[in-house]
Amino acid sequence: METAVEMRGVSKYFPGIKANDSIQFSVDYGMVHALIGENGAGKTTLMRILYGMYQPDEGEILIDGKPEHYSVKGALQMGIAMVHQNFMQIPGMSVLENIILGHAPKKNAGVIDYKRARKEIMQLMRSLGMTLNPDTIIQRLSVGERQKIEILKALYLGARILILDEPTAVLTPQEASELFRIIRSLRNEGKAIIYISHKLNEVISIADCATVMRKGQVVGNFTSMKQVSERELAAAMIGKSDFSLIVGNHLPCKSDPVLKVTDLWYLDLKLGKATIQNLNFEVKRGEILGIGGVEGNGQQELISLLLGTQTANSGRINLDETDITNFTTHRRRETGLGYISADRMTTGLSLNSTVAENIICGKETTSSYSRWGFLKNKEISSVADQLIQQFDIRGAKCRLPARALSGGNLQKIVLAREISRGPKLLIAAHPTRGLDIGAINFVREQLIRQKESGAAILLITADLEELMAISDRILILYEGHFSGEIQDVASATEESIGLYMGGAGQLLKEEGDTI
Amino acid sequence: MKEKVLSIISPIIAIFLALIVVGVVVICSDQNPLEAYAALLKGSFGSVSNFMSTVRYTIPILLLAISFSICERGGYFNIGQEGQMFMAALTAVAVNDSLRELPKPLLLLVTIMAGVLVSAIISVIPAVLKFYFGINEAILLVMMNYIIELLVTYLMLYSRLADSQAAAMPKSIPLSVSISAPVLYIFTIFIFIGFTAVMKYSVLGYRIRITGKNAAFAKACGIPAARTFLSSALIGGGIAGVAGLFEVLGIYHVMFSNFAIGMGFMGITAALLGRHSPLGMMLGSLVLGALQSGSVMLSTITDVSPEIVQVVQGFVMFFATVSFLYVWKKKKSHLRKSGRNPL
Amino acid sequence: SKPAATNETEPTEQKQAGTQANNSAPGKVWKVAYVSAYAIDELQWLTDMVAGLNTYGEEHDNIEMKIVEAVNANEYEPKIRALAEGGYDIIITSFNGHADATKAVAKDFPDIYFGIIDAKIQDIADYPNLQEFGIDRGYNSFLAGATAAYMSKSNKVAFIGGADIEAVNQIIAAWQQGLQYVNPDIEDTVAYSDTFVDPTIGRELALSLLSKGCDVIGASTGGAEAGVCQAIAESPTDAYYAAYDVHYYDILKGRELGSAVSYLDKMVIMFIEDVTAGKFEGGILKFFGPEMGTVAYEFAKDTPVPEDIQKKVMEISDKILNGEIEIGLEPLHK
Amino acid sequence: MNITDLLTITLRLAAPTILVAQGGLFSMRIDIFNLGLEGFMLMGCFTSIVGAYLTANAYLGILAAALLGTLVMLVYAFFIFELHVDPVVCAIAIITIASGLTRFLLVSWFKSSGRLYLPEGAALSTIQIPFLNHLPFVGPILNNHSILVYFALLVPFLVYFILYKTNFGLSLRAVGMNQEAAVSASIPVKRIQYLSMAIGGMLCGLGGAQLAMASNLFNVGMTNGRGYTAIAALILTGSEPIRTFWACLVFGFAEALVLMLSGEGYPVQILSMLPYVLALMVAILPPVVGKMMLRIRTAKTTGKLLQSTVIETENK
Ligand SMILES: Nc1ncnc2c1ncn2[C@@H]1O[C@H](COP(=O)(O)OP(=O)(O)OP(=O)(O)O)[C@@H](O)[C@H]1O
Ligand SMILES: Nc1ncnc2c1ncn2[C@@H]1O[C@H](COP(=O)(O)OP(=O)(O)OP(=O)(O)O)[C@@H](O)[C@H]1O
Ligand SMILES: [Mg+2]
Ligand SMILES: [Mg+2]
Repeated sequence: METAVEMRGVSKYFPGIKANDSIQFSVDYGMVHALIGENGAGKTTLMRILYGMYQPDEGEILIDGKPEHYSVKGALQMGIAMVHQNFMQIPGMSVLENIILGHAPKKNAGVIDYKRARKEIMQLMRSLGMTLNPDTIIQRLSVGERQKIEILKALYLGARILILDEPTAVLTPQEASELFRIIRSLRNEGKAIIYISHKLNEVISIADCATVMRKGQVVGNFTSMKQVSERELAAAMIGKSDFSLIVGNHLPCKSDPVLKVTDLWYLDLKLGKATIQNLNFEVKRGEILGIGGVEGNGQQELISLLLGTQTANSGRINLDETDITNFTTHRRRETGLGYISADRMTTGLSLNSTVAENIICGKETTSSYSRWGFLKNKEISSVADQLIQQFDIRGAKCRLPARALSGGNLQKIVLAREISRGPKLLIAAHPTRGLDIGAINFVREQLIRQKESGAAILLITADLEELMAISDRILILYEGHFSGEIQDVASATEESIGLYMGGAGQLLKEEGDTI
Repeated sequence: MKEKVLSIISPIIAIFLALIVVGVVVICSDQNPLEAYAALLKGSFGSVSNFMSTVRYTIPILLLAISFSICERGGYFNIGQEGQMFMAALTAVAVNDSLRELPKPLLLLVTIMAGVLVSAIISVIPAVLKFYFGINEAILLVMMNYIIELLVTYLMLYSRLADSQAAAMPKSIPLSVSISAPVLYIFTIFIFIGFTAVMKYSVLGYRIRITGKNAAFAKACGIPAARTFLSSALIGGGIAGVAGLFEVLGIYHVMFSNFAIGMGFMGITAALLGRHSPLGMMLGSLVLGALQSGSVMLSTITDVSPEIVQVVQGFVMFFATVSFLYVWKKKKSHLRKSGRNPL
Repeated sequence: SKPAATNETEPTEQKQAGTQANNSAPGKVWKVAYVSAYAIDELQWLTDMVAGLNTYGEEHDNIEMKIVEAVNANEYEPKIRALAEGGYDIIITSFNGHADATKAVAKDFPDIYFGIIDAKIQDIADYPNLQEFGIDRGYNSFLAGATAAYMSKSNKVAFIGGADIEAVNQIIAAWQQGLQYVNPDIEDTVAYSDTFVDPTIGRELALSLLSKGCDVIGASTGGAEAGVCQAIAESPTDAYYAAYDVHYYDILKGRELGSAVSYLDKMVIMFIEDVTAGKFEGGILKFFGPEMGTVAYEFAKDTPVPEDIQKKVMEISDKILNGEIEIGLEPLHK
Repeated sequence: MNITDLLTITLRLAAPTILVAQGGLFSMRIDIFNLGLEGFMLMGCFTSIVGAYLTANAYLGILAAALLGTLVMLVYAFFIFELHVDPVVCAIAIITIASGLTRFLLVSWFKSSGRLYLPEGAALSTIQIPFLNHLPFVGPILNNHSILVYFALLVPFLVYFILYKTNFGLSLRAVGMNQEAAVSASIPVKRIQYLSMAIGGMLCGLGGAQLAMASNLFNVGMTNGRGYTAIAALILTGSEPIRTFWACLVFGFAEALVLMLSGEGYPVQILSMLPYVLALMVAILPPVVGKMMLRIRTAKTTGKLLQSTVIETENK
């Protein structure tokens, strides 16, 4: 097969670090080539070099066998396109505008030929089996749809070499498999696809070959994925041979409830329907209750109601004997609520504030951090330092802005803050999203340790594997109500949960309670 | 590396550019630019009394910078300071007039408190509208400034508070209480220290910072975001009011219908020059204060025409912006090394 | 002249006597400063006045003239004080905005002669080195009103004031009385432009007044006057302009009736000459009326006013001067 | 009061503000809060008159204003983009300089303090469009204006077209909304920024020219706050060209109304509040009323909605 890209001895230095260290990397047309490695291994950097955003400090790049020097513009002209880790989109613009941005078809005098653009895009969408109104504003789309727009953007430019940087990190399984379908069809068209992901099962199922990076170097190559197991990939990544993801003990729990939700209703007036319908459930002391389901079935609303940022239309919420239904967020948290936010970049952390500021947030009035309305800066620093150590938050210093940390370490700050409060109930929303396997294990370990020390944990996630790995009991949310409950997690299958997630719960039950 | 050289060279170029442009302008008017520069310097720092005059100009600017900065950090773009100053002063005049019988110290206290209260309220109304209804506060504040200015002119002409002797310049009846200069200085220092302490070391300052940077995060963490946001607007407005009261009670002992006009800009400029760091803001206010007292000298002891004074002021402001930025950048680049640079 | 002040003045007078001995020495150069309360170029009369003062300074070797603007409240006192400290012998300030600052500086510098234009200082007697100049705003405005009333065919006239302030309202008062004196049935409108710098407003205001049928418009509104003049000059029907302080021959081309002028430079020069001649009188308000030659009503050089009407206006002038007509200070309406 | 007169005055008063607001829009849209419109406008006033005065040709004066506006705005852009000066502080400095420099140059170039009149030959003439005379009502309002007024009526639509129909406009909006995304779409960000600022500068210059040419003179401070009005219109409408246009017309209308009423004995200061009170109303009422309505609707529909959904779920 023809070689699309060859990177020879490419190095890139950043202040204090060699992000890429004489990398050899080549990709063929008609292949999905996975690039894997821990957080901070240098994958994104390498791809940014390939995309022309960074210039390599050493080495050369051959595109279609010819050495090239180029910027982003040059890369796009040569047919290299990149879908970034965080979307490079303009939320206020329409799908169409986002796609043609920078490369609009023009009539005379720079006037955009919208008709042609629309036709081309519709055609492209059809060929990929997508149905989307090109005039929808990006803001209104779901994350999965936005991801597809990114790919459309790349294809619209006629990309032959497509870089996907963690495209599934924020996708639901359904959305992910939709994406895979598209990726496969692109590969079959003969495009070269570079695929970065931390989800090893995905890598095995989609990729044809893989390159492994660690600490800026290439440490391994898999030329075929046929016989490779997740365990092997993980081992190559972290350089240890005995590695696996942590799994919980799934013990059914008989203790008294910490969280008790009764008859909870929430109406979304804009949608004109109830997004939470008559929810009743309990989370017990020492239990991880997993709430699964396709995203957008009421998870976000449920979190808001529990956290108190929105008010329920009816129903009660009790936290450890206290009725917190009418409490403010502040009081709920004082009563013993902890929250690991689904969106660590906006609601989980303040990226422009320092690490210490992030760690004490919400606890600033407690006597250990302040007196007479003034902060005890020394104590705060020492507590923060201690937590940084305890949670192994790499690269963090008290007075450093949180922005400087990588995603995995940012999540550790969130954990440190929430766990150090000693919450009675910990709501963990998508706690391992976008993390590498090392970090995932760390988070899981912390959650299990919390549960063992007697906290109740409400795990809300769209990741089936995770849900089944650490939950002791599972509820599936479907259109605002529970479509199924799984008591015995150890013997549940992905298929059965998948059916519940599709709203087929009743059907299953009638067939005679197979679970 | 190239970036770095550029960032050092560009402000120097800008300074020279400013000096040359001002020089050319001054030469065009048949004056000696060196003489003009000397006068500016002498007028601001040349003698004790000139320095005191610099201090006198610095005080309101510093207070306004503090006011702007508190609001800005809380996420409230307070460009309504002129209106707040006017309302504080107006209230002071009104209260002073209607409670004239009170013993002087008590009257002074009541006057100040009433003024501060009203300016704080004036500032918090747009904040409420912003927080609960998502209305852009800048537009509200600008419009309120205009309305208040007109209202003040009207009252300084036709109300009980108008000076019946006024012929050309609408102004109020004289105030019966006043603040002496030393008290004024001490209070300003007090406010400055208080501001530094609150912003750096207090729980409130912490909450204001967090809410201003990321209100959604603050809410999710249980910080009472509404209360924090509104208190930053309230405090900022109150301090703007103090600036107005100091001018009226401490300097003029009467309220002119235009006394606050243009001062809001000065405060904002000082805050931006100092990048919201207390010391930086102090320096920024001092530069602007010096520029004002320097220009008094410029227009009285040199032959530079009044038209030129304004030009020089404008260009020096340019010059100050760039050079300050340079200092700030140098300080910041230490931090940047460890920070993430988006692209 | 004020017996109450004599007690206080005595010690100062002695000092003054001392300085005056020096002053009257031949070759003594007097440093004179005029402090303007408004931006000089915003108001044409002020520009003219300053030009007059500068010419005076150039023509007299013993006078060194300095013009300073102190427009904002926060520069009133600092600038006046800086001048006093800078060795000026005579400092003239202007209007009530400067009043407090001038009093404060005058108190601290008893050797310097201070003058202030029209500032309504109540306790002037306490300041023996300060003289206030009062301006007569009634005489010439009354005549302007009378002329307008004679010339109006539609019986509708209007006046545009720069701001609703006393200084302007006194002018309006006299204008209205002049109108009434000639034609009690005349309909007069008062409008304020609320700006002294915006000719666009002046122009549009005048256009709307013209379209309401006014055919004579008077205006005292600084830079906005030029806009008023243009509206009148362009008017397809006959319309006239009653000017204040300035003539607009170029724009109006025969549509200016005349101008009610105040020669403030003459007033200041008189004061300076009094001081240099050792005839300074402090602690008093000195009133400058038509008899002093500082206010006048001048017909335009290309005035459309017929001879007989001009004569009638001059008769009215005589009546005012000999006290037959008294002019009130309050506008009849606004 | 004569409605035709009122609307004619509205149009004339609004025209310069419209141009300046559309000019400012080009800064706002690339995320530069341009507080300095007042200064740019004043320079436009000055340059147009000086240009026309020196060349005895109004059109050359207008051209000069457009060029200078462009040039100064580019300098401003250079300070912001290259020297990283704060746009607000820089704008305040520009306003100060504009006001001082125009005063100063009048004296040193023309020995004339405060104002400069155009000689008759250099004045900008108004245009008679005969066919408009036949239109009832709108005819007299639209007829007999200077070319710049017609231009001002056209510009918002032109700007709309540029912004939403051309590639440049698309790039410009992208740069303003998300620079990182623009870079990654290989948009030449710097070029777009400078080009956009230049167009804005040109329009501000033209706005100034219209203001000064309408009165055939330059007068110190003659912009009299119109630059700030333009900013208010921009903020009020989220810098949307057509809506900004309407906002400027509304401001112009309020100002015209004040003028028409000011001969009727109302206190000026109170009357002059009208435009600002109006703007406040426009800014405050819709969101507040909207939210109130939502509240009321919520209260009304909650019960119904709950009921219907309960039945629905039970049916399942
Ligand atoms: N803009 C930058 N400036 C300085 N150093 C950087 C920059 N970007 C990346 N680095 C350094 O390069 C290293 C590699 O980062 P990179 O983003 O390529 O990791 P990665 O493999 O993509 O991680 P992940 O899988 O989490 O996305 C990091 O450890 C970091 O120290
Ligand atoms: N500009 C920078 N200067 C110095 N270090 C940086 C810079 N940018 C990133 N880093 C460091 O690089 C590391 C990885 O950064 P990167 O942006 O690649 O995160 P990431 O790999 O995407 O993390 P995750 O996969 O967990 O989201 C972090 O530890 C961070 O401290
Ligand atoms: Mg990465
Ligand atoms: Mg990452």
